[in-house]
Amino acid sequence: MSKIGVFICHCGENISATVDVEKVAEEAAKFDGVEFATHYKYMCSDPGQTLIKNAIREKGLTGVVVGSCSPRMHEPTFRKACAEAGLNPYMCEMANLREHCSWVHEKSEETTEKAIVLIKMLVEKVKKNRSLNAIKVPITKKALVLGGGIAGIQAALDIANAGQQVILVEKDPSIGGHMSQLSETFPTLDCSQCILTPRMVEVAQHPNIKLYNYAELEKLEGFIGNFKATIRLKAKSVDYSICTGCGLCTTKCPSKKIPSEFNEGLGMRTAIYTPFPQAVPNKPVIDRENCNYYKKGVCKICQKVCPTGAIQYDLPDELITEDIGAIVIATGFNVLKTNFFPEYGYGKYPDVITGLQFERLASASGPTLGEIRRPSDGKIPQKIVFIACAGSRDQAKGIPYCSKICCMYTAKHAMLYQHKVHGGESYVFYMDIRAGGKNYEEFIRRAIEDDGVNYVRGRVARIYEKDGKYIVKGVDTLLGSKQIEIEADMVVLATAGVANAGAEELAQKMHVSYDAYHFFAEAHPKLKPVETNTAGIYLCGACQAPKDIPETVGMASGAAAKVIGLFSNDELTREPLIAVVNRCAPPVFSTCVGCFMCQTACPYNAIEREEIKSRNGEVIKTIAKVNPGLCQGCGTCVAFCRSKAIDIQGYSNEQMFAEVMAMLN
Amino acid sequence: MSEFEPKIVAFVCNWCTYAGADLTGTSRMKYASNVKIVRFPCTGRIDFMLLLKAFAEGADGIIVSGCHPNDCHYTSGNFHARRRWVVFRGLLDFMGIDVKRIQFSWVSAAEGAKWAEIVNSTVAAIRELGPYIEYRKAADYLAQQEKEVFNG
Amino acid sequence: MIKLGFYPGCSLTGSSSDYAESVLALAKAFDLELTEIPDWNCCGATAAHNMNKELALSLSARILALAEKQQMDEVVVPCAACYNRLSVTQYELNKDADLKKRICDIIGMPINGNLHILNVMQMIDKYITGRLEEKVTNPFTRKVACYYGCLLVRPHDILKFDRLEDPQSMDVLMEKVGAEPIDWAFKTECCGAGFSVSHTDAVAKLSGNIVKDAADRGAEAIIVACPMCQSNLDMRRAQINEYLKKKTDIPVIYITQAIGLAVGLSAKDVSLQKLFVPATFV
Amino acid sequence: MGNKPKAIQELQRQTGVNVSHCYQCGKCTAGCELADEMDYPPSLLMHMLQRGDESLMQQLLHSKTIWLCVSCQNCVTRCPMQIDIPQIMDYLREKSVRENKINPESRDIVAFHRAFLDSVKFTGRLYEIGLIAGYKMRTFHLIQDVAMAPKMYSRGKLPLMPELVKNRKHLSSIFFKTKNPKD
Repeated sequence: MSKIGVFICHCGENISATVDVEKVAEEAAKFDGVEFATHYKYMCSDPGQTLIKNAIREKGLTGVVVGSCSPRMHEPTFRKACAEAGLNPYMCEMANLREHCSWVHEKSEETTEKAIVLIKMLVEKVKKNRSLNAIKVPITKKALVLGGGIAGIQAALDIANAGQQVILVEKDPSIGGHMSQLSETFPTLDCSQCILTPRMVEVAQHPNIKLYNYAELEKLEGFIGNFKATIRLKAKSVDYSICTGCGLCTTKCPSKKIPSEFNEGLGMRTAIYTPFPQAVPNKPVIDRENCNYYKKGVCKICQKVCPTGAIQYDLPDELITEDIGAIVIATGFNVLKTNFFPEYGYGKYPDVITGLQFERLASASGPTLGEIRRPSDGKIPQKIVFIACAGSRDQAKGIPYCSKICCMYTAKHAMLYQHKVHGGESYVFYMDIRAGGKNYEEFIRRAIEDDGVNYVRGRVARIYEKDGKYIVKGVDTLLGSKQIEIEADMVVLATAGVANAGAEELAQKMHVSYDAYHFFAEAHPKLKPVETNTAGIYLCGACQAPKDIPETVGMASGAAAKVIGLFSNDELTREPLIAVVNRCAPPVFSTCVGCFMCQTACPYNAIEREEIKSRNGEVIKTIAKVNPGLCQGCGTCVAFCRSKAIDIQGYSNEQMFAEVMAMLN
Repeated sequence: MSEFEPKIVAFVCNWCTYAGADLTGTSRMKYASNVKIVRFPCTGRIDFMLLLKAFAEGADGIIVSGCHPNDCHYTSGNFHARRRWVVFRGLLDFMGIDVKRIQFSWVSAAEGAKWAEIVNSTVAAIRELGPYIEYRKAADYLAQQEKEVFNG
Repeated sequence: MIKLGFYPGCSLTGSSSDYAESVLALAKAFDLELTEIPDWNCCGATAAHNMNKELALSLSARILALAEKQQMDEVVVPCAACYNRLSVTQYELNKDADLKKRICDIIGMPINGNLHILNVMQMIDKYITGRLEEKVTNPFTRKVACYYGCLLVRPHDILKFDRLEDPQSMDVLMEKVGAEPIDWAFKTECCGAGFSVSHTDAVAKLSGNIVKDAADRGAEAIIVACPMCQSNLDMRRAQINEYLKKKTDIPVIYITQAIGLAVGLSAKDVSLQKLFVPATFV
Repeated sequence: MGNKPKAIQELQRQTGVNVSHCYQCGKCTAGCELADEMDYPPSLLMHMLQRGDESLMQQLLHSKTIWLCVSCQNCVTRCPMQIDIPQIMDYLREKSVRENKINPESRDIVAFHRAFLDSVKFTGRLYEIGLIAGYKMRTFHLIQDVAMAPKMYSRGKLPLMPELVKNRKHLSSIFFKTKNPKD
């Protein structure tokens, strides 16, 4: 026989102002199985909790219903109090008398009546509750960091410096990411490579970091503390254990006309290549799509010139698996470069380029050694136009959001241009200048005031070429929407920051959510910015949304701190609100008939097959079994089960039916 | 008819609609007190037999609500619920149950106002439709039949 | 013989009779039979939708209804303005059932709204392209500037024809008959359209910019598929030259005329003599 | 839509355009072929509507802008917010006619539209000589383009007799049913 205690909270006056709490307690006391019912001003306060604990001990309660605020607020509080008094915490339920009753209804008899029903529902539910024990899982103390840009580098270094093992996976031949492509960085104009490359080297040399370049995540299984990652090591055609990185092969390779990704197509590279001189690791890979040998079966020049015999053409892709405990996603972003701007002639006119291409032009290590020259004819542009919000804040192009970094880097570009081309004229077409950040506004002002960049508030309608000049048709909205036309030598589009091409697929592989633009979604926009909805997987950098370097680095350290925190324990405690398949005595064993509909419904691959065998090893029956480590407790399988063999603890069929029946009778 | 106060059961998921209804409370928006919420971990958990049970036990209307598509805390539970709803709706038609008695909707944790609106509009709609007795009648009749069969 | 519906529109019976004649000549050369929608009326053009939206929709709706009554499935509409008005009307009526009912009541005729409205490029593309190259006897070996104007490509959501900026359909067809289409900047800029009479200065300026760019880039002819564009660029050449302060003599030829010539029709067959600015190279 | 002025609510109801969507980037004006002749370029017009001020609305109804717009659709095509400005122009023109607020300098344009519609009303199709005659009667631009007529006539581009729709009753009933009170 149940002995339920009901505790009604006034919540100051929050509940008692509209609900007659005394009456609720009085009525609750009359319910079948209720041993004790009372009310108190603040049930969550120390005396309130003591009241509950004493009642549990004195009356020998088998279940507790607290009628107070939302369980999303104080369920842990009251469950803990129950546990302290020796009652299994999962025998405690909360009725939401505040958010779902007193705050949303006027003071009336109906409101009190509703409160009574809410209590009754939970009393009936708690009668069907069972004692449950928290699940303990061990933790593999090794982190996987995906992406070797500045976000991944920072996260990997922070975790490794805390003494934990890190595997860093980078899809390109070198780590460094977009930051390695940048010329100077705002708002200080220090050289990007100068501050980044020491970090890259540190990664390569760190005893706690294992770096896989030219590799991608193939598959992810498991759950927090116990992931199993399959990583595809793409065939490099170079044996790194022998290669010394001398670079002779790259100078002799006859395929020299491949647009360099690192130089955003403004320079060329060979088929066997390291993306840039400061690459880490500084060893080449063969780009099989462009290599003569792979295309035509003849060449092998690199093999002939290699002094150590490191070139091996028949190395296949390799798949390795690693046990890991936590993952940091730092896969970064890309800039819009497709044929997105027909009105601006991007892709058609060689001197209409993206901001990232301009970075390469301005970079000392770039194709022009830092001189601003037109890609078409190498001339120095005397008049240059920068267009902000190219794609960003443009619903028509499917990108309604602000890319955040463009205002700053456009100011930087204009400034660099003015520094490098004396007497040059620069125009920035903008809609708003968004310069929130330390020393950012001052930086913009410097571009305008000291370097004489012409800021024009308005958008450009179209660009066309005429006699070697680009006619930019814009508007100055501050001059009463006056049309202006500029004959420019070069146009730079601050194209929108967008998610990487494979972001959606990667998210699905890892079961993390993503937004409409394929950026990965954080668990809470304010309070859980580095967590994902999947426990044990964290986020940092521009894979979550476009962001600048300081913010990326801050976020990366945040994600690293979460990983380090997780690894500071040997075991992990999880709520036991998971699905279970019933078992009973032979010859039935379970009402499960082995249809495995549950398996198709489960989003976490938590349903396994279990064979029930006779003493001599014959399989009598195959039934479903829930892996308690993987199950997240959504209960979708329960609704799918035809034979009602699978049920979820804490929200069992019995409990839910009891609640509904109590409400309606 | 103005005397009629419908009984409405709301089956909601813990992560979106339950939290959304919490927000309605914290924002102090008022709505009709006819609706009572049953909390589920996910709309994917909601066994639609529960809906029939609720009608059998005297509910006049039902609300089912969870996370918006793509926002499911469990990635895909709400899609299962939606598919189930499509099939179930056909079944209701077949059984002669008025589909209008069930309101299926998405309410996120940020949509406190939408929750109030859904509750109020559902209450108004069900009030319009009147008390739901057909199902109980049918259930009674079936029970009666069953008895006769067994008794002989 | 393939039979298609045909809506010439008012201009083609008057100031742009050369367009009509060349369309019909070309169709005939490729065994297409174009049947006029019986008792068709004016689509209302710019005037109607500028002054009275309901009237604009009703006038176009009557044409759609008449075509449907004849059980026409596809209607060729060479005039870009008419093509635009008819397409937009059908789209708006299909989008809004109440509006459709209201307009149907006004015209007293039912409308299904599933007519295929083809402009000239679409007609050529669908029924002629396949046989085009083999039939070219007299390649149109000229540098041409293909001019699309506004009404063929905009609004894109409704017309769904070609691409918005830098469209290609005419260029592709002209290339097939031996011409060399140039890349130029005014393919879809407006010629001044309906201001031909009422605001001639604007037409001189807008059309002038178009003619100038084409001429500057060495085009020997401007190819068009819209009677308004043609009349503004051609018949208003005096005013254009005055605006440009320069005598330009680049002819403005309908695409049907150019293709007609290429497949061996005579200048007379395609009414080339009706141009104000003569195509001296033919 | 709740707290917007009545006139703007009405505009939104008729055209489906929510003027608040405009964030004043000016791309419409930048690409407008006639913006430099307009008293209020398109982006300024949008801002005036956003302000919702009655006197600004009156200025627009009296403006040249609405009659200078050729509906070439460049603005909406390139608008990052896909705001259908030509629809707004149509709406304002119709309202301007209805309320008798046509800008005196735009009378030629309106006269042309009226002459056009008259021609269609009487013959069912556009009769160009009739159109020009009607236009000249309305504007007294009697000698405009007289030089062109013989050239057109000699090229067979100016038929002297109108083409007539047979069912002219049907046409006039359409005109009657859609009649604008001020027309």
